[in-house]
Formats: sequence, structure tokens, C-alpha cells
Amino acid sequence: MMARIAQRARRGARPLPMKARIGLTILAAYILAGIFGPMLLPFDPDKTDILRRLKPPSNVHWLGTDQLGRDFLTRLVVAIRVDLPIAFAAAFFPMVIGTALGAIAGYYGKLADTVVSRAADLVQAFPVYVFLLVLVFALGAGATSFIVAATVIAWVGYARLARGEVMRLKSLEFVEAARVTGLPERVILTTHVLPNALPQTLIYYMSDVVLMVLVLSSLSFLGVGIQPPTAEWGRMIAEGQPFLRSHWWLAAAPGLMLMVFGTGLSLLADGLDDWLRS
Amino acid sequence: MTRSRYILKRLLQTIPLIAGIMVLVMLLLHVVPGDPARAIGGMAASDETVEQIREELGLNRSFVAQYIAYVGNALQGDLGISTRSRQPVTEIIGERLAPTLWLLTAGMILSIVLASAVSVLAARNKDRAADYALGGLTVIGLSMPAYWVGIMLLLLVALPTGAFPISGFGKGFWGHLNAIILPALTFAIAISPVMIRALRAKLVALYRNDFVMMSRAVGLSESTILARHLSRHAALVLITMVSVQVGPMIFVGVVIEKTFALPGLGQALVNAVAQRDFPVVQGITLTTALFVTFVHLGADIFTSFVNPRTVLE
Amino acid sequence: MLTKALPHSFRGRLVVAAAALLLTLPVAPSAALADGTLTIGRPADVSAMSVFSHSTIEDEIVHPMLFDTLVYGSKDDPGYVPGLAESWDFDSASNSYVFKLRANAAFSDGSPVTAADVVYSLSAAKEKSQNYKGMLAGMTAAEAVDDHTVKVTLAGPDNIFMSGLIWVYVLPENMNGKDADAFFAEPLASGPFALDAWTPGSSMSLVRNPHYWNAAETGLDRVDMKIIQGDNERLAAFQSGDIDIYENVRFDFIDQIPEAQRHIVSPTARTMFLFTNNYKPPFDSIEARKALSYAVDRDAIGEALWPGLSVPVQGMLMPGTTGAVPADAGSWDFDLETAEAALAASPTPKPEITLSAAYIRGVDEVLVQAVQAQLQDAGFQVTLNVSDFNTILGQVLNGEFDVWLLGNTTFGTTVAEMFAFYGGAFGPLGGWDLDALGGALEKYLVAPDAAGREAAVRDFENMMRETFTAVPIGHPDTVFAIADGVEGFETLPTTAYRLDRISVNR
Amino acid sequence: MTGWLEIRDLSVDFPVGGTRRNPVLLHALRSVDISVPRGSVFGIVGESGCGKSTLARVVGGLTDPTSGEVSLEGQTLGAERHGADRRRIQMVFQDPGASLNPAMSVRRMLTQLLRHHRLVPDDQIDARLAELMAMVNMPRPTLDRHPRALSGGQRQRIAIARALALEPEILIADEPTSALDVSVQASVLNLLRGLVRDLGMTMIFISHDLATVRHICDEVAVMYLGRIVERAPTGDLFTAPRHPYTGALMSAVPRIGAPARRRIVPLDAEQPSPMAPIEGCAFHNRCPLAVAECAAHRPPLNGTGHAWACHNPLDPEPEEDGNAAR
Repeated sequence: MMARIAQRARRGARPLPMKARIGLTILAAYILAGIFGPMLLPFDPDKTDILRRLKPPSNVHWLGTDQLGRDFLTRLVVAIRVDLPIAFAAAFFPMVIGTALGAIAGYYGKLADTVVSRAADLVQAFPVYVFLLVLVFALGAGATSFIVAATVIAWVGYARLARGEVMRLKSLEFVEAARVTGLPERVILTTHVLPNALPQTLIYYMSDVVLMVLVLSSLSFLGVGIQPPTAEWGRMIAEGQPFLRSHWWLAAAPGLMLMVFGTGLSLLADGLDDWLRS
Repeated sequence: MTRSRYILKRLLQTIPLIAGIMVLVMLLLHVVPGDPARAIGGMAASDETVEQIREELGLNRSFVAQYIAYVGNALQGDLGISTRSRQPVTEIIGERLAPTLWLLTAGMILSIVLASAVSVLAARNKDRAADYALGGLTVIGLSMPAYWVGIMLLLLVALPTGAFPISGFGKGFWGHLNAIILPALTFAIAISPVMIRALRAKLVALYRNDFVMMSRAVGLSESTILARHLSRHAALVLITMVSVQVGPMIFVGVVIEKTFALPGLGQALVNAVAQRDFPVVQGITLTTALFVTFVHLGADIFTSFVNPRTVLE
Repeated sequence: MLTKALPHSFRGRLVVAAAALLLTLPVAPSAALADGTLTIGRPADVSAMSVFSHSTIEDEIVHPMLFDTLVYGSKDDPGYVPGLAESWDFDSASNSYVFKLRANAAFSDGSPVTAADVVYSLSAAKEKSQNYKGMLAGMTAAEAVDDHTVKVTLAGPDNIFMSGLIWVYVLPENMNGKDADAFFAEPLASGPFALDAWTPGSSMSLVRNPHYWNAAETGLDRVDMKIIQGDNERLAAFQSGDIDIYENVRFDFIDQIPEAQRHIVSPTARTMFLFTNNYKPPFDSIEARKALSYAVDRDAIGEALWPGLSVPVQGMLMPGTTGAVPADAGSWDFDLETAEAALAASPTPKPEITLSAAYIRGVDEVLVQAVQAQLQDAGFQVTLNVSDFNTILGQVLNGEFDVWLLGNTTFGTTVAEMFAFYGGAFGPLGGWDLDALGGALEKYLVAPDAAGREAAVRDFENMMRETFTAVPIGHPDTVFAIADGVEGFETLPTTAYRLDRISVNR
Repeated sequence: MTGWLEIRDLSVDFPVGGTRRNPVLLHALRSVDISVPRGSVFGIVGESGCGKSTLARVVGGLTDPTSGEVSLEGQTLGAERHGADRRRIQMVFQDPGASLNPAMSVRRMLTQLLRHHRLVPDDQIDARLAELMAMVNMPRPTLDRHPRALSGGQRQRIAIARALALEPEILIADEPTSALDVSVQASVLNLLRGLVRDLGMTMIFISHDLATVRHICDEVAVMYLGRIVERAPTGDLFTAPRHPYTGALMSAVPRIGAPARRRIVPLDAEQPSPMAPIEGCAFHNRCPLAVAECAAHRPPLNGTGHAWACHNPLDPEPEEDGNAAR
């Protein structure tokens, strides 16, 4: 998939749409900021100095300090290292598991399909993110619990997507052609069917990451997600809410970070989708 | 298949689903790492306390026995007793239901209104500036956390104007209505982008349709075309979206209740989670899951009337 | 942003409907309450309806309203005034008190409050009350002389007994034959109010008890108490007029309360402190406890979190307590290097500890995280355990905690009572040396003059700090916000207040 | 000659609706018998929907027969086949755009097959790939292309290379040129014919195009509605078709410079539904020569060498312009 995109991009047959380029730029900016930002910023994100709490923006603290006197800009940037990897991971495991289950259901049908489809129905009968909240609670708050709980519920979307794609693809002639050549079904599924379902899966993954980062921050906002003192945007919004009247940016800025990241990734997904379809 | 047979079949399908939901709700207790009774009591609970919790939750018995007891009690309207307040869970749910229903109803109406308006506007101006602008706003809307939207509305609307309560549910009908405006608006901003995407796509396809072209050719006004030809298709899309989105909607509702301190089921759930009050968590989870199931069911039945073709498949 | 664009650009009926919805919504009047009804927003519910359990400040507000006491607390010397007992005599020869009860006192069902009820309540309190039995330790007998006269005999001279009566709640004899759970589920009130409705953790309503002996002076017909945990939510509820009394204003919010509506109790009779579990590592080691104490920068916390709203740390005794003496200045006060050195010298140089806290009454997330950060700086690995009070208390009662950040208000008026309280309530939980505490109390009681008492207090404070290690963090004020028209609000020494003295005049 | 590849009484039904207990069946193949000698090219012609592709799929092992069997050297072959059996029969499909995996480069696709069947040692794979490219007249750099980057004719050559990679004994070509531009059809066809001859393969060649069949096949079977209605060596069939349907097919083929055939058989009536059971000859409702007998009894496929199933066959007179096409 990536090779194909790279190959096509190299050939320059069709330039990436503007949407995708904007999205890619935003994503790259976040990743670079996440990698290099903490090295460039002189402050320790967890170092409190309560005597210097709630300072307005200044030459030293460009975005001021938070309620414990920590440099707010540093925490905004360091949170990239928390929110992004967890969101990407929380969507990655369900992608792997969901795609595998969906592909098996779609390819082999019969009992496999029935079992997977009924399990998916069951999960979807739940208000899934409430279920996720409750699962995280049952497992104990934290990143690992979040990823596990996200996997339990989010595989369904990937499974449905993969099942549909595989069912569409398996009736195509190249799959039959592969069967005639005597390749085992397992090999056909993994090397001929699935690679063709990957672009759509990857696009779905990107929008799922957006969802996951929002859900993660929501849980942290509710106090069930990432625990203090770790810098996390949802948690920072919750901690900034008491100071809305005097220090509105404490609640506003982390939300903007989330929003711009989500918008960037959504644009990238949309743009790639348009590009692959055209 | 006739419609009544379809509805009957659909009703019967919910029975195993609800049974499955209950299994999952029961299983919640069992995914707690280690000893669930110990986890609920807190690491510090005495052995007697833990034993008592185990007794209360029926953890001494086999899973099947627990399940049968839970389902049996649930059918009689008994979802257990809060380990914290000793209040029956059904009573807690009853007390907390009103704000949640207000929020969901008002939020849903506002979402549909917002989604319809934006979609029509975007579809009618397809590939023009307005469409792109609205499309951009939709993407941004998809990327904003609901609680943050709520806080920003507090900051930008409630604080400067002073016209809306910052939290709480108000008193009396008008008080409730006033208190629900900003939460419902937050809800709509969070929920409508997904609806807009689906609805705009459908409307764009419909506007390309021959009969719409024809209607235009014979001089029907745009609003007549909209009302006569498109509203039924649009309604179908919206019903489907409500059905698909009901799960996320409930989560958004929980988050909004917390943001605006609405004393609804969502807040009760979050509080119960904070207090490790398992029967309440189970009860509310079950309630919301049943709600989702019935919304799905209702949407399918509704669709079978508006679009009989679905019955035939 | 989306809605703003709509009316100009879209004329369809959908938007007409939306506009109608938005425009016809009236702005609701802020919850106007009928005269005679008071609504309170508080951070936590009573810990229990039972008067025998461990108590919180919420209990100390609610319980006296439901259950009358022989004497009431007062800010004036000697700290109590007549209550159910309209008068009393003390016979120093027999060390006995004779209480004359109000003839018109009655329970909320109309039945009279008799001497037998008081006798039962005294002995029940001595037997069952977790907090207060120490204060009744000197009582050897209680008997009904007649229907309205009670005689109490003490073992010897006892300066704590009378103020301890503030906490002896009058219940019907034998709780009308019910067990405690049943009785407190539907309590029969002897105080100015009766319980109307209670949703634990959510709300409680009291109604005026017409049979209370002083019912004529009860200013309110009804009190609604809402449990609103979140600081934001409680502030918002006050600002939107949902509540008349906003308890425990977070200091970050004080600027948002008009000055006329602020009610600041200063210096408050409150001590915020860290309470260690000396039964198990790491705090079974004095070095670790020393490190804990040296690690906390009390001045910075006071200056940053309670600016102008606290007094410097004096010790575990609240500055407002009669006879309180500052502990030796400088001992075990903030010094990061010493803290690190002490920790390095302890058996667990890199201890992983849990800091437990419930966000009530002066404990907010900023304070907890600030303390967490300061302990981390000194080398502790600190995990937060934030839950509601009862959960934390349950853990502490079972000895499963390392260090608990909490606030304590005085409930008596002299240091002796606080000695007894720390010894009785906290000593056993933290693994403190009760004999040493008893010795300190004894020294205080027998001290011949003020200088001797001062020395005893100082010894007590040093003992608390150095041997037991309850690490005081500060003495923040208590801030209430009181809506206009609420009259007669006044705190007791304990920072509790009596609802029956309040009236609403809108 | 006794058949090497034997197709015996082969029937294939597909459920297309109804209930599980009482399904509506599409009878794609009805009692087909074919015998193909080793090294020959066997053609199958018919209109679309006559079952010729189903026949190819059964022989290729993609579809299980409902009854009857396919056997090779006396050994029955079902749809479940071991790798080695699979390898013996390979297919070239109609649309090379669809029959090549768009996500795989040519090299990966071929390497996967060579590795899987262990046809050559790993270190000789490159050499074998080059050889295969040479066999289908494609330049070596094509190996690193994806199908999307190739033209239709090039793709079909790659599809042929894929079949050849497995060194099959039988090649099934299911309308291999019908999806290609006319300009490249001939070259692909010539390539196929050359390869079959050079490699000594047996080929089953399926087409609706009689001219192509005549050009390439040794023996031809004509199918109508799931049955073989006429089977003959190519020469016999084209010089003296006996079944009226064959005649109709031939008359529909425009031939430049040739006079119109004397008896044009119009195919005007509707083809009967492949779902319905048919009494008598399936062609009788469209047949200009039909007699009463035709509606009552189905004629059996009679004859050796040249066989036909008809109660009232065409006269075996030699075609006047018979040599014109040669």
C-alpha cells in the first residue's frame, strides 16, 4: 500500500489533492513538534513552581504557566507524545484484529461469518464509547486499559469494512486466477485479497485515529483516562476549566491542539480517498 | 416478506441481542483484574467487607447462576442496589432520566435541523465556495471534542451574555429549556457533522436525478422540489444516521452532562465510575444499551414504512 | 459558528423551525425560591446518617439539626451555651452535673424528649461513637432524676466533658427498639429539623420540626442540600442562583464572588495535613517521615494557593483553638536537601507511595498535585489515589494507605480536646504511640500555670511532628458564598454552622 | 482414440433463489461429455450463457460439478485439488484487467508461484522469470511493473506467462482475446497457438468467435443451453455443420467476399430460461427446421467423430465456399 502510494506519487501521475497536502503538513508539524519540541523547549513539563502559577504569557513562558506553575506551552507540546501515540495505537490494534476477523468472515463465510457478524452486532448494540468508558473503568484507568478497551470495541468497524471489501474482492477474477494457480486459500487471502483492501482500511484507520484521540481526551476529561501529572490535552482542558474567566487559554489551547490535529488527519484521509478513487 | 412479518422478525431478533447485552454487562464485573469484590471495595477493604460485596454481587455463585439471577431480577425491574448509597439502581436511573432525555431530545432535534440546513446549503452550492466552506467546517466539527465545544460556548456565549445558566438543569419547564440550550447546541455541533456528510452526499446525488432536473425544467420552485421529492430520501438518510450514531450520541451526552453539570444518567454513570459503584455502572450501561437497541429497532421499523424495499431483501 | 450563517443564507422551512426554537426560548428567571426555603450547595454528602460513625464537617452541620444536644457550640467562652438543657448545676463534691431539660422539647412525631432518652443517648455515645467517646471517658454514670432532669457523675474533675456534650446527639430511648441501620434510615428527629428526603450522594431535604422546643425561632421552613462535587459546578450553581449558600469556595474562585457575598472564616480552625501510616514501610521509618516533612514547602503552598487566606503553619493545633501555641519554629520545615538526605538514609531510599485524598473542604486537585510534585522532587514516587471521602476513609480504616492529605477542623474549643481527638481518632489509624499522647495530655491537664500548659502544648506539637508525623501543611481560611437575603449565617468554632439560626428575606 | 482428459456426464446447477428446501436452480451444464486427446486443441463455442465458461471453471477446478466427473489420465479431479494436480491445468481468463492482482508487481506474482510450487531453485528464479518474459515476448523490465501500468495486450501476455510458469499440461483459454483491442487480438492468439504447439500442451479454447476457433482448434464442440449440440473435428464441422444451431451461428458470422449462405437460420425467438426444465430439444422453439418430434423428445448426441443431437439435421452437403476461409 505505502509502496504503491509512494510509487504513484513518484511517478507524479496525479498530484496529491490540496486537502491531503494540507493534512500531511499538519500531521508532519505535529510529529516534528512532538519529537523535537521538548528538546527545544527549556522547561520540564512536570516541574511545578506553585509560586509562579497562573502567570500570563511572557517572554519566558510564551503561553504563561498553568495552575501548578508549569510552563503551559511545554505541556501543550509534550502532550503530543501522549495523545498521538496512544490514539494511533488504540486504532492500530483494532485495525489488525478487526481486519483479520472481517477478512476471515468475508472470505470463508459460513460459520466464521455468522460468529463474527453476530459478535459485531452485539458490540454495536452497545453505546460503544460508553462501553469503552466502563471497560476502562473496570480495567483501571490508564493508557494500556484504554488501548485494550478500544480494541474490544473498535475492531467492529474494521471487521465490517474488511468483510465487505473481501467479499467484493473475492469474487473478482484475479482471486479465481490465483486459486487456479494452486495457491492455498490462506495465501490468496493474505497476498491477493487483503492488500487490495488495505487502502480503504488505512483511510478508515486515519479517521479512527481522530475518533480515538477525541475519545481518549474525553475520558481523561472525565477523569478516567490519562492520570495526572502526565500532560494530556483532555486532562488539561479539565484542569483549565476553573480558570475560564481569568485564563481562558488554559482550556482553549489544548482543545485547539486536538482540533487542528483531528482536522489535519481527516483532511489527509479525505484527500487520499479522493486520490485513490480518481 | 410482508411488513408485519419483517417487524416481527426484527422484534424477535432483539431477544438474543438483549440476552447478549446482558452477558456483556455481567462480564464487565469479571474483566476487573484480580478479585472484583476486592477491586470494588478498594485495595483497603477488610476481608469481611470484601466477602459482603462478593455476597451482594453474587460472585460466590457460578456465572450462569449469576446471569439467571440478574436477568430474572432485571425483568422484574430490579437492577440491584447501589453499593454506595444503598438506593435501588432503578430508582437512581428513574431520578436521573429527565435531564438526559431532555438533552438527547433537544440535541437530536437541533442536530437534525443543523444537519439538514447545512446539507441543503452545501448540496445546492456544490463545488462552490459555500460548499467548500461548509465542508471545511464539517471536518473541523468532526475534530472538536464535545466537552471543549461546551466550554467554549460557556466562554464565548454564556459568560458574556449571562443569558444562560452555566450549569445545572434549572427549575420548571422553561428553566429546563433554558438550561438545555447550550448543552443541546454543543450536542448538535458534535453530532451533526457526521450527518451532514451523509446527507450532503445523498442530496448531491438526488439533485443530479432526472426527476429533479425535470421538476426544475417545468418551473417548480426549489423549496417545492425539496419538500416534494427530496424530503423523503433525506428523512431516510437522517433516520439511518440517527440509528448509526445513537451510540456515539450517548457518549457525547455523558460528556456534555459532565461539562454542564446536568444531573442526568451520564453524570450518575461518571460518579458511579469514580466511586466504583458497580451495580449502578451495570444498570446504567444496560439501560443505555437497551436504548440503543430500541432506537435501532425503531429506525428499522420506521424505514420499513418509508422505504418498503428494505422489507423485501 | 454554523448556526450564525444559517438565517441569512437559507430560507427553507427547516431553518424557520430552528430559528423559532432558538428565538422563542425565554431566558428562565434564576431559580427564585420561596421565602423560608434555603438551598445549599456542598461538596460532599454526610458520611453517614448514623451519628456514631466517623464524622466529617458535613455530619457536623446536619446531625445537630436533626438531633438535639444538651448544649450548643459557641464562639464565646466557654465554647458552649444551653441547648436542650436549659440549665445545669455542678456539684464539685460528687463530681456530678444535674441537667434541667426543656419541658417543651419533643421529637418530630410529637412525643416528648425525656430524661430517659438523654440518659440512653449519653451511654450510647460513650459506647458507640467513634469520634467522641474519648470526650465522655470521664463519665461513670448517667441517670434520670425525673422526666426532665438528668444527673451525670464523672470520675473526677474533667474540663473536656461539657464541651463534649456538643456532640452527644439525643435519640429516643433504645432508638425506639430499632437497630441503628433501621433507625437512621428513617430517623426520628429531636432537633430543629426533620429529614424529609435523602438521596445519598445527591441531595437531602430537611423540613422544620414543629415540635422542636425552640421551633418558634427556627427561621426556615425547609432546607434543600445539593451535593455538587465539582468546584466549577458549585460555583456555577451559586452564580445562576440555584443555591443560596455555596460551601467551600475554592480559593481560585474568590474573585468571582462579590465581596458582599463572601463570608471568610479567618483565621479558620482548620489544619491541612499529611497523615502517615506508621504501621508499614516506608513511613514506619522515622527517616522517611522526616523526609516527608522536610519535602513540603508549606510557605510556598500558603502563598500560592491561599494568598492572604491562611496563616503560617503553626502545628497540628488550629490557630483559632484556645491555648494553641506555635510549634518550635524551624523544626522539620521545608529543606529539600535535608529531605533528600533523610530519604537516602531511610530503609527505602526510593519509596513508591500512594497519596490519598478526597476533594472536599480545602483539598482540591491543585493542592494535591502541588504536594505530589513537592514529594516527587524529594525523591518519592507518588501515585495519586483520589476518591470520595468514604472510600478513602474505608481504606484508611483498613490500614491500606501510605499518606493521606486531609483537612481537619477543630470541634472543641481547647487544645485538650484536640489532644484527645488526635489521640483517639487518628492515633490508632496511624500507629501512633497512644501512651505518649496520653502522657502529653496528662501533662497539660495537671500543668499549674499558663507557662506549663504552653510547654505541654509545645511538647505535644513536637511529638506530633517528630514522632508521629502528621505533617501540617497550612491553615487555610474557610470561604462561603452567601446569597443576598440570607440572614443569620454564622459559623461555629468548628466552621460548621447552625441552619436554624438562618432566615431568608428576599 | 481414447480420451486423455475425460469429461463424463457433467452437470452443474446453481441455486439462484427460492428457499433452501426448494431452491430455484440454474442448470448451467446438463450432462456434458467431452473427451480431449493429449496435445490437441479443443474448442468450445456458443453464445454467452450457454455454459461454456462454467465448463472451463469445472475443468479448471473453480467449480464443483453437481454430478458427473472430470478425469485426467483416469484420475478424477474435483474442485479440491492438490498443488501438483492444480498445476497440471491452468487458465487464461477473458479480462486480463480483472484477472491480474492490481496490488502485485509481475515479479512478485510470478515469484510467489515459482516459490510456492518449488518449480525452480531460489537462485534460478530470476533466470526463469526472464525466460518466461521471453516466452511471452515481453521486455524484462515489465517484471517490475504493476498491471495498472500495462496495456490490455501486455496484461494478457503476463496472464499467459503466469499460466506457463506452472508448466501445465492443459491450458484453458476462456475467450482470451475478446476483451482486447482488435489490433492486438491476433498477436495474442498467435502467441498462444505457438506456445501450445512448442510446449506440447493441450488446450481447451473457449470462444464465441467461430473464425478464431476454426483458426486454432483441432476439434470443436458447440454448446447450447448447457448441452453439447454438435461435436466434430474442426474441418468436418465447418464444412458440414449438421445441427441447425451450428448453422445459425455460422450464418451469423460475416465473411467478406463470401456470398450469403443459402439457408439463413434466423434466431428470432427467445432463448428458453436456463432455470426451466425443457421438454424435447432446447433449440426447438427457435429452430426453423423443427418437427413435432423436437418438442416431445430430446435428441441424443449421436455419432462418433462427428456427432450431433438433432431429429432433423441439416444436409451434409459440402459448403460451396468451404475453402475460402482456409
